[in-house]
Amino acid sequence: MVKVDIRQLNVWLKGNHVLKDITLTTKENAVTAIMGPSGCGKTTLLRAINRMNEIIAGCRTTGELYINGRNIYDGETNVYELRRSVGMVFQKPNPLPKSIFENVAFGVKIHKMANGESLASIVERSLKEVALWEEVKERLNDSAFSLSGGQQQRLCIARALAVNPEIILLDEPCSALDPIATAKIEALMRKLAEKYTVIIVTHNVQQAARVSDYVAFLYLGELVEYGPTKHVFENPQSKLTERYLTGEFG
Amino acid sequence: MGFRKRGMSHFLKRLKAEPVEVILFLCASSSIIFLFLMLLFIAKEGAQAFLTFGINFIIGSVWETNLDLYGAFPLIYGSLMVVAGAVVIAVPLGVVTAIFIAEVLPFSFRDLIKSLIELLASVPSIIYGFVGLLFIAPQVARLFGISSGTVALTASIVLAIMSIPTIVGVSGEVIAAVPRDFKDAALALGATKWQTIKSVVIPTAKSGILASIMLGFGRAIGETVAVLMVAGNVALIPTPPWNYLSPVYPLTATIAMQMGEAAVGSLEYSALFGLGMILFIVTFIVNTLADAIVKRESKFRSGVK
Amino acid sequence: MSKVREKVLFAFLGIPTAICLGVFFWLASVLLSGFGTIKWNLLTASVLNGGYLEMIVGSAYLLLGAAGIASPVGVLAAIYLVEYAPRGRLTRVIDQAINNLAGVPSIVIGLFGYTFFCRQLGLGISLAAGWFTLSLMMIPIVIRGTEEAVRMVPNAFKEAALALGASKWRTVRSITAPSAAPGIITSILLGIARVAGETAAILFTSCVLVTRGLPKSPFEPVMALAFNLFVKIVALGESPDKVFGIAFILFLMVISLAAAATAFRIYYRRRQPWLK
Amino acid sequence: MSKKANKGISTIAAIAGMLSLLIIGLVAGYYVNAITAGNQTSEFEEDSSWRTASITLSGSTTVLPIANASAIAMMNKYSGVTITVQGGGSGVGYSNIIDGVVDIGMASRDPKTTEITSAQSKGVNLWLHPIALDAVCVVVHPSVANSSHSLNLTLQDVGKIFAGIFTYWDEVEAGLPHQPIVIVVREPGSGTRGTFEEYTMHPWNYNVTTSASVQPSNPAVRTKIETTPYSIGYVSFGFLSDSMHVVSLAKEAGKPYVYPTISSIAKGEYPISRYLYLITNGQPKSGSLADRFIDFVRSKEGQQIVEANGYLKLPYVYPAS
Repeated sequence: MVKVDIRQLNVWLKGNHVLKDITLTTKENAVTAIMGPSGCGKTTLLRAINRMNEIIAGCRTTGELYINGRNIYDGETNVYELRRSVGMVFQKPNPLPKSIFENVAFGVKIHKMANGESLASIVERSLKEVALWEEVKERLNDSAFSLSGGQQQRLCIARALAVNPEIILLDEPCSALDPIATAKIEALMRKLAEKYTVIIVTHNVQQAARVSDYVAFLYLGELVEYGPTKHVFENPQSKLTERYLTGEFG
Repeated sequence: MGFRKRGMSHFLKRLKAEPVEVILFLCASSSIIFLFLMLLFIAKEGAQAFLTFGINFIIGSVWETNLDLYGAFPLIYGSLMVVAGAVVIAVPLGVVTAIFIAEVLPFSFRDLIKSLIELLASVPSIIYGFVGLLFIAPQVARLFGISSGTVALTASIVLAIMSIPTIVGVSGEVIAAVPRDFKDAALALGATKWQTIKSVVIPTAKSGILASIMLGFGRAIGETVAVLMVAGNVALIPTPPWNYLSPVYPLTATIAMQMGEAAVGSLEYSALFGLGMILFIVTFIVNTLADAIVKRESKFRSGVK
Repeated sequence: MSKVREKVLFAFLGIPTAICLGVFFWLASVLLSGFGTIKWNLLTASVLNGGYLEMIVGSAYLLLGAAGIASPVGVLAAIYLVEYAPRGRLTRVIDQAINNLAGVPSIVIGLFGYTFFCRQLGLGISLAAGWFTLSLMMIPIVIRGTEEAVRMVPNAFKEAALALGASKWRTVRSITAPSAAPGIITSILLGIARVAGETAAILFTSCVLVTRGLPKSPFEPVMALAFNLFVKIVALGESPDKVFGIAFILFLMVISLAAAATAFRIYYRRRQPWLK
Repeated sequence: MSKKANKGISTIAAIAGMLSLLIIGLVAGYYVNAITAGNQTSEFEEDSSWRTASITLSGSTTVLPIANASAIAMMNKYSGVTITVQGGGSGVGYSNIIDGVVDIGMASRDPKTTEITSAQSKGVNLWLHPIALDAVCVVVHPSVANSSHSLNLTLQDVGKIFAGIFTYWDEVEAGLPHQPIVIVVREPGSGTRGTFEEYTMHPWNYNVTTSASVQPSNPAVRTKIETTPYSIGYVSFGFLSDSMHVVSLAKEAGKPYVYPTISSIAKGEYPISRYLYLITNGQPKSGSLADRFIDFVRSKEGQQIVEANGYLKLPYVYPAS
C-alpha cells in the first residue's frame, strides 16, 4: 500500500534550490529511512511531508505530494489537520515548558480529541506505547525538563502518538542521545511500524540498516537511489551510494 | 564578616598579580558605590522630615508649605493613580503589539516597525510633556466636557505613550527568546498559529512579560517633567478617589516644582528629599522584584524547578 | 474555516500595533507642523540675539563630558563582569546594583547630584556637576550594552589568543575589545541618546537661563536645550510658538542620535558574521 | 571577513569619531564665543574694571523675565561683561544671597522674618533694590462677573473665598450663580502668592484651601482662569487679559472699591501691590558690575524692559549712575 507519494517535488529555501525533482513513494506500515550527508536536503524532504517548511521565511515549494491519494499541496488541504495526522519528532528532544502530563495532553487539547475517552487515559495509553509510563507515572506533574534526554525524546514521540497520527516523521531522533537511549528508540521504531507509517531521517548508515525496510539516499538535493533496505545495502545501483555506504564520505 | 575578610585578602593578592583587574573591579563596583552614596545623602537630607513627622510623613494627608506641614500621602496617591492609569492603557497595547510584531507580522516588516517603536522610547520626556500640554490636554478637556485638561487622565495617557516602547521592547525580547523548538513542537502537532501563541509562546514568556511591565511601571513612577506639565498639580486626593478627571500632584512633580523655592536646610527642603527617598525605595523594590522574576524563570527553564 | 477565523483574529491583534504606529506618526507630524515656523538662522545665532546656538553647543558639551566619564567606567566594568568576575555573591550584588542604578528615577539622580556634586563636593551649579550627574544615568546603559557585545565575541577568538600565550588583559585588549567595538560604540551612542533630552537630572545641577557664551571651564554653568525649554514653558510661561523651535531641535537631536545608534548596530551586525 | 580587518575598521571608526567630535566642539566653541562678543559702547565711564567682570543672579520667577532680558541687553552692549541668570524662586533668591552663592538675588516679596534672622546670624545685610512695581490682581472667569455686572470684594471676602469658607458663588454675593467656586493659586514660595496672601489671608490667619489648583506661573494661571468657568485666581498686573474679569478691591468694608490701573497702583490706592526687588548683601560697591546692573535695570532702557514684560515702571526716576 502506498502511503506517501511524492512527485517532482522542488523546494527552494532563501533562493537555494534544496530539493530537486524528488519522486518517491513510501509503503504503509514500514520504516523508510532517508539518509545522506549533511546538507543534502533530507530534513527539508521530511518537513515537506507535513508542510513544516512553510514556517520558514523565504520557502517555495512546487510539485505534488500525495498522502492517502490526496495532494497536500493542492491549496485546499487543512494544514493543521495534516500535521495532526503526520506526527513529527525532532533532532533535539523538544518538550514544551510544561509538565509531563501536559506535554502529552497538549495536542489532544488543541484538537479537542478527548471525546469519550478521558484525557488521562489517552496520556496513559500514549506513554505506554513508548514504554515510558512505568518510569513517569508517579510524577506526571513534574516539569518535562526533569527527564533525561532519552526519556524526553520518548515523551516527544508519545506526544505525537496521542493525536492518532497515521505517519510518524523522525528527524535524526537519536543524534543527541547516548547508545543505550538510542537502542531503546530504535526498538520503539520497529514497534511503531506495526501500527504507523514511519519515516526517519538519519545520517547514520548502521542505524538505517538496523531499523528501516526501505531506504532513500539523497545527495545534493537529488534522490540518488531508493529501494528495499536489504537490496540497496547489498547491491547499490549507484557508485555514489556505494561510496557513501562504505563510509568514504558523509 | 568572614566573607569580607576573605574578600579583602583575595583582593590584595589580585592587586599584586594583575593590577588591571583591580581597576576593572573598581569600575564595576562604582554602581554599588553610587547607589550607596545616593541612599546615604538623600537619607541624610531627608532625615529631618521623617524625624519631624514620623509615619505621618507618609500617611499624613496635608501637604501645605505655608504651614510647614508635610504629609506625602496625597502625592503618593497621585503618583500611584497616574501610573495605574498608564499601566491599564499601556500594558494591553504594549504586550499585544510585542506579540503581533514578533509572531504575526511578516519578517520583512518586523525590524522596521520595531525600530520605529524603539525610536519612540528615545523621545525626551519634556517633548512628551510639551505635546501633551499642547495637544492632548485640550482634547481630554473637550471630550469629557471639563474646564481644564491637565488632570490625572491626561498624565496617564502621556505616561502610557511613554511606557509603551519600554514594554514592547522588553517583552518583544522575551517573546523572541522563546525557543524555536517549542513553537516547532506545537506547530508539528497541528496547532494553529494562534494556538501556538496562546498555549506555548505566552505561557513561556509570561514572567518575562510581567518583568517588562514592572520595569515599565518603575520607569513611569519616576517620570517627572512630562507628568509635571500635564497632571494639574493639586495636592489633594480626588473625590471620589477614582476620579481621573481631577488634577493630582505626583511625587516627582512636587520635587521638581518646589525644589527651586525651598531654602537649603529648611524643613521643606528636607521634605522634598524625603519624597526622593520614597521614590528611591519604591523603584528599588520594583526593579529588584522584576529581576527576581527573570532569574527564577531562567532557573525553571534549565529544569531545576 | 479556521484559517479565515485566524486571519480575522490577527487583524484584531494588529490594532494595538497600528495605534502605536499611529502615535508615532502623529507625534512626528505634530512636531513637523512646527517645522515651518522655525527660523533656521536662529540655530546659528547667539542667545543674546534670540538664537539657540549656546543651548545647542551647551547640550553637546554636557553630553560629551558625561559620555567621557561614563564610557571608560562602563566599558571597563562590563569587561570585568564578563571576563574576570568570579561567580559569587559579590558579583551578583554588583549585577543587581547596576540594574537598580538604571532604575533610579532621574529626578532622584538630580537630587543626589545637587546635594553630592554641587554642594558636598563644592562644584556648584556647573558643567562638571552636570557631567557627573548625567554619567550616573549613562553608566548602566553602557555596561549592559558592552556586556552583550563582549559576550557575542566567539570564544574561539579568545582561545586562539590565549593558546598563543597571551595574557588575559592582552587578549581583552587585542582580541575581545576590538571585536566588540561596534557593539560598544552602539551602547555609548544609545547612552548619549538616552540622556540627551534629560531635564530632571540637570534641573538643579548644571544649567542657567542665560549667560555669556559657553563655559570657559568645567566649573561654570551652561545653557542647554532641555533646561531652557522647561524653564521657558513652566516657569516663564512663554507661549508655545515661541519655544517650538527649541522643542523641535531637541527632538531632532535626540532622534538622530538614537537612529544613528540603531543604524550603526544594524550595519555592523551585517559585517560581523559571527553575530548571526 | 578577517578579524584583523574588522579590528582596524572599528578602531579607526572610534578614533575618527572621537576626533571629529572634538574638532566640532572646538570649532563650535570658538564660533560661539566669537559671535557672542558684543560691541563696545560708552555710557558708563571707561576706567573701571567692571567691564570684564561676571555676576550671577538667581531667584523669583516673576523677576526672571526682566533679569533675563536686561542681562541679554547689557551683555550685548558691553562685550566684556558676563551676567548669568538662574531660576529658582523668591525663597532661593533670599537664601542664595544669605549663603553668598550669588551676587544678586531676585525677589517679588519682602523677606520673611526667618530669612531676616538667618541673614543677621550670618552677618549678611539684606539690601533691597526696587526695580519695578507690581499689583496682584484678583481675576474671575466671565461666567461669574463681566463688564455689565462687575464684582467688588473686600480683602477679607477674597480671603474667605481662597480659604474655602465660601464654597458657592451665591454665598459671596446674592445674585451670583449657585456654582462651586474653583480656586486657582500659584505654587508655594511664589512671590505673587506671598504678596497675595500677605494682604488677603494672613491678617485673618486664613490658609489656602487644599482643593486649590496649583499653577507654576502667571500665564499658567491666566490660561486656567480663561478656560475654567466659575474659577477665581490671581495674576500679576502685566498678565491681565480681556477674557477674564478683574475684581475691584477694597481694603475693608466701607472703603472704596478700587480697580487696578497704572495710576491707582502708582498712587497706592489699589490695596495689593508690591515691589519687585533685586537683593544684594549690603550696598553694592559703587562702580562694580552688580551696581551697574542694578542701575541699568532702573535706567530708562531697563524700565522699558520692565514695561515690556507687563510690570509697572518705578514711579520715580533714578539718575543714571
